[in-house]
Amino acid sequence: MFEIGPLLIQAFTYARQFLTTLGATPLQAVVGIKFLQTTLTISIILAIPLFLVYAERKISAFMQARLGPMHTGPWGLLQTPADTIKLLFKEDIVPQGADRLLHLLAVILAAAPVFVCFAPVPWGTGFPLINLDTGILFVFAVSGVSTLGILAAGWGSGNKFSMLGGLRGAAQMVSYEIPRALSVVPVVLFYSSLNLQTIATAQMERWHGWMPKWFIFYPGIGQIAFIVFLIASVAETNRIPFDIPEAESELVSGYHTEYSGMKFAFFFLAEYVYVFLSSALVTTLFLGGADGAAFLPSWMWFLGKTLLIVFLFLWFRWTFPRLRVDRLMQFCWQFLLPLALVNIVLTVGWMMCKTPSQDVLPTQAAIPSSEMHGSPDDAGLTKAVEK
Amino acid sequence: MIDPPLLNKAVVPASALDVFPTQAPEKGMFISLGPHHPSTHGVLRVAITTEGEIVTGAQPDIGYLHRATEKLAEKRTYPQIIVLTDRLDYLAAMTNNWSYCLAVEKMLNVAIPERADYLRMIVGELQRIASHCVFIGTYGIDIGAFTPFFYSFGRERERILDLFEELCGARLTYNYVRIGGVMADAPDGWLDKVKVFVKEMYAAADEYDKLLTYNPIFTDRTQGIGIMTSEVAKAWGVTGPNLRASGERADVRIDDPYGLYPRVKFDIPIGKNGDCWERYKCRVDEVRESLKIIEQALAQIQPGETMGKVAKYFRVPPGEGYGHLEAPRGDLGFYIISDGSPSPYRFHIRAPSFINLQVLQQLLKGWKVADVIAILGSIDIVLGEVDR
Amino acid sequence: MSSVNILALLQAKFPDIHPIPQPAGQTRGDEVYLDVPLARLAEAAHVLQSDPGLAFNFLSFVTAVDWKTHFETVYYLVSTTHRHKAVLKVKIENRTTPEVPTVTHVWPSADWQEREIWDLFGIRITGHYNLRRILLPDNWEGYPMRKDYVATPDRYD
Amino acid sequence: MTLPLGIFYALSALMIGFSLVVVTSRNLFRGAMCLTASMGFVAAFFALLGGDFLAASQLLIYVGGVMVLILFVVMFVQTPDLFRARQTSVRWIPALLLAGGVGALFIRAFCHIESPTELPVLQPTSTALGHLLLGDMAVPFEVISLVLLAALVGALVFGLERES
Repeated sequence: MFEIGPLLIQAFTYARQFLTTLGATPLQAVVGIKFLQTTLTISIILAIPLFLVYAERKISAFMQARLGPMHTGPWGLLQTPADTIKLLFKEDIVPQGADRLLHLLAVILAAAPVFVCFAPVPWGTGFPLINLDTGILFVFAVSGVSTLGILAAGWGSGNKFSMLGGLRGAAQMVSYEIPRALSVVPVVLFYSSLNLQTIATAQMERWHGWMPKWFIFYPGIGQIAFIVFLIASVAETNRIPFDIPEAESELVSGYHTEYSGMKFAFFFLAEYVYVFLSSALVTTLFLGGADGAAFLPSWMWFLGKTLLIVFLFLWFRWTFPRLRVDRLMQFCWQFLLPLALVNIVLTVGWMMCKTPSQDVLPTQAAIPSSEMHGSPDDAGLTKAVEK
Repeated sequence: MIDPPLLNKAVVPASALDVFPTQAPEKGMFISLGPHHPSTHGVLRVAITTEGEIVTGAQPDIGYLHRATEKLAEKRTYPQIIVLTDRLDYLAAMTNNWSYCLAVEKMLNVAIPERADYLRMIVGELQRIASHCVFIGTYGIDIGAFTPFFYSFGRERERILDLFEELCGARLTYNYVRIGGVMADAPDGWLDKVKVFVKEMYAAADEYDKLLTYNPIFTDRTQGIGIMTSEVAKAWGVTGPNLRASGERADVRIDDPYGLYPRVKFDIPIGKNGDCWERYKCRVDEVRESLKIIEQALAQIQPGETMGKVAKYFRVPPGEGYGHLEAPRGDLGFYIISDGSPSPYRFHIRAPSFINLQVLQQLLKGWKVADVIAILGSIDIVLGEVDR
Repeated sequence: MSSVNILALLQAKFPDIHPIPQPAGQTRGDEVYLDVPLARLAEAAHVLQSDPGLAFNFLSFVTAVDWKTHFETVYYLVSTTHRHKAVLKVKIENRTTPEVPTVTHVWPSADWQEREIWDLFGIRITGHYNLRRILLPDNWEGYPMRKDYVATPDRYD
Repeated sequence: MTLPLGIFYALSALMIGFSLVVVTSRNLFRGAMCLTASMGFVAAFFALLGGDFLAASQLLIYVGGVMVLILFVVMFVQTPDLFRARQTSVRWIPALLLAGGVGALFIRAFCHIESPTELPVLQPTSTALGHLLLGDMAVPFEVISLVLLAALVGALVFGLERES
């Protein structure tokens, strides 16, 4: 049906030709198109938290025998825009003892990386912004930078409680990055590529016709990797049951106590975009990305699965109490990490027995020729690397 | 480093506790929790000295809600004081009134009609359930689970308050129990509504168990934390569910029976090692016991008089009297000395929350900062009763 | 353990403790009322708690009464093992600097209640480890629960 | 003056600027932050040179891991006198001379390398790196892991020492 992916590609190719006719060199045309694609993607991503905040309030309300926002707009639909406008006009207070520059920088460091991480994520056929070869590694690298944002927020606010909250938050995020990365290693090993697009397309096949070959359906290794990645992602986004940094009851909402107005809004925006990013990763890695029956366009399949995982995140938040800090760290280092390592061993065992004859390391030729789109310089992708 | 279990076993002599930590110790940090802290259940300040994450000293600082109830009582006649007792433990006003009326009736030596006593018992147990519902909700929030609050506080307690509103017109400060009986008979159909509520409340209690009591993260946060042995509890005068959770079978309804409790059969939930989880579990089980009591009371109640022969304006013969009962938070008693005039000469309130709170000085030492909130919440205090 | 042999056990050790007769027309619970002289309070507390026959291991409450001519502190004791109760009354004659020894060494639950007596009555509790005002602000003058306390409100808004 | 060369000069100017701030700023936390920024620019240079795997791992390990831990230490050790420490050592003249000499040496060395005018064509390097590391370079790869082992043991020793 109305697949948006290919339409966009044609649109961008026409735009590039139009730019070249205007006299721009091919390189400048490509940069211009990339700029256009980025603004398009960021505008979509900015719209997501608007919806997610409303969804969280409504879902939590239904789970708690109440109605949630009903007054602003029909069924409270205009609640989030109303909140954003309110926060826009709120006075932006910087505490007296705080380091002003750092106070502002912390917000940028916490919010900006999350948008960059969306580049390699494949929304549907022919849709990823950049068909990045080091897809998943790039995402982890850039999302690591937001930990700095929390530390800077903790230190920049100048008060003892937010400093404690910042330290705890950073410690939690750094220690949960490891099981998160290790839980992805089986997927990368299995499809022998870091590129999210190849991983997604490789899961398109079917077991004897109907059963989709998503990674989660591989008995044993699939489920373990899925669970470890999901738990680590919940911890990475600082949501209950891992929200020690802003544990309201103890540290009076941790590192973003001293933020108000639009800066406070950005912290929340970053959290919700981060939740959406983690769900998108879960969908791409374990649920076959945009793979789905033909009656729905591929990007709609992708969006549907991601929102399902987002619902899981919301569901966790309103049912689980909070873990104590040391139990949380102990859970990470003594349960999640060993489980992820064991899973890697299992995957290698599975791969060995699956193709005993073929040498485990795929030869160069076996690099899947990823779909061709985007600018001319991507043409180099198909050429196998001889060195 | 103080290792918590050892310290809580032996009763630390009061003199060994630190006086008042006001400045940061040389190594650790000084945290003043409250009085505007979201989880100290009202206006209570706890000054805590910590060494890293471990609490080395704690001294609750109270008095922010002191209204000199005992001084006011000396200027009021006996019936007027009932209104004062409503505001002591504002989450359990019925049992406050009842306890005060018990004390005065003991001094007046007046007989209570049977129907009034049954109504008092039904209303007292309903109040216990409502108070425990508040505890279950707020304790969930302390540990981080937001949803149980909307079920226990938002749904169950509201229904009890509606029942009370229908009975005596008020939702918080009832002064329904009067000296010599109760204000008015239950409106017709009210007892059936209570019967319906009791049936549904059983299901709600099981729901709390599923949602919170056996939730692995909740048990991980509360089991084995804030252990209070029964010696420590008795030494510090702790009463109510906190003492029973430490394995001590102490309940005023059994030890010093009042009203018509000898006519109803119910058992006392007892804990074993007195940690936060047991204190929480005892209260959830007590809700079920109260439901049993109400059922039996509903079965036995007969129509009849609801007000004994007490003059509107009476004097109490000179002498002293002490009446007490099992309030939701512990042994609530009123010690009254009368000099024959219409108002008492001396009026002292034995407030369970005030005495239970003392144990924090010893109980908090050696646990982590994250546990302070769990332990403080498990003691379940109400500041109106602490500060009087 | 009826009140008779509690009295017998106690008077064996402290001859000067004698029961308070029940005033006419006044019903009483099963507590035994004892009048303990000020000097004897500390030892009596130890004996009441440690003596196996008495075993008063639970102090329910402590309070004070201002009888205009003298002060009086009241201790309500309960034995959880023998299930009997006792009320000690200690008369304090000296009104200018009233003093009473502390019982926190025996029953720590008296800690805050004794601080409240000091805060509201001005009766100094000798030997208390942390004798400060508990309910009133630290800079409060006067002791409100005394009968002769004149409350002068500083404003009438 | 093509676009990539322009980017290269801008990036290097920024990097030198931040590195100077690291050396001169009195505020310890601000210095650590600028060090993190310069690490980020190193990753940008790797990306410019076409090493996408290298850029990503530099960002992941240095900015996301090492710098976070350094910031941890800075936040834990808040002794005020650290903030008022003297920035310049007493014997700054010999230090300046030494720096000048080493600088001159580097500039002479760089003159011999003709700078590439335009960017190399972007190749996916991660598979090639994989083959290299586990193929020809397997032995040095293992030896480096010994260095990591030594670092771990060192950390343990320091940690345990403080505990006892």
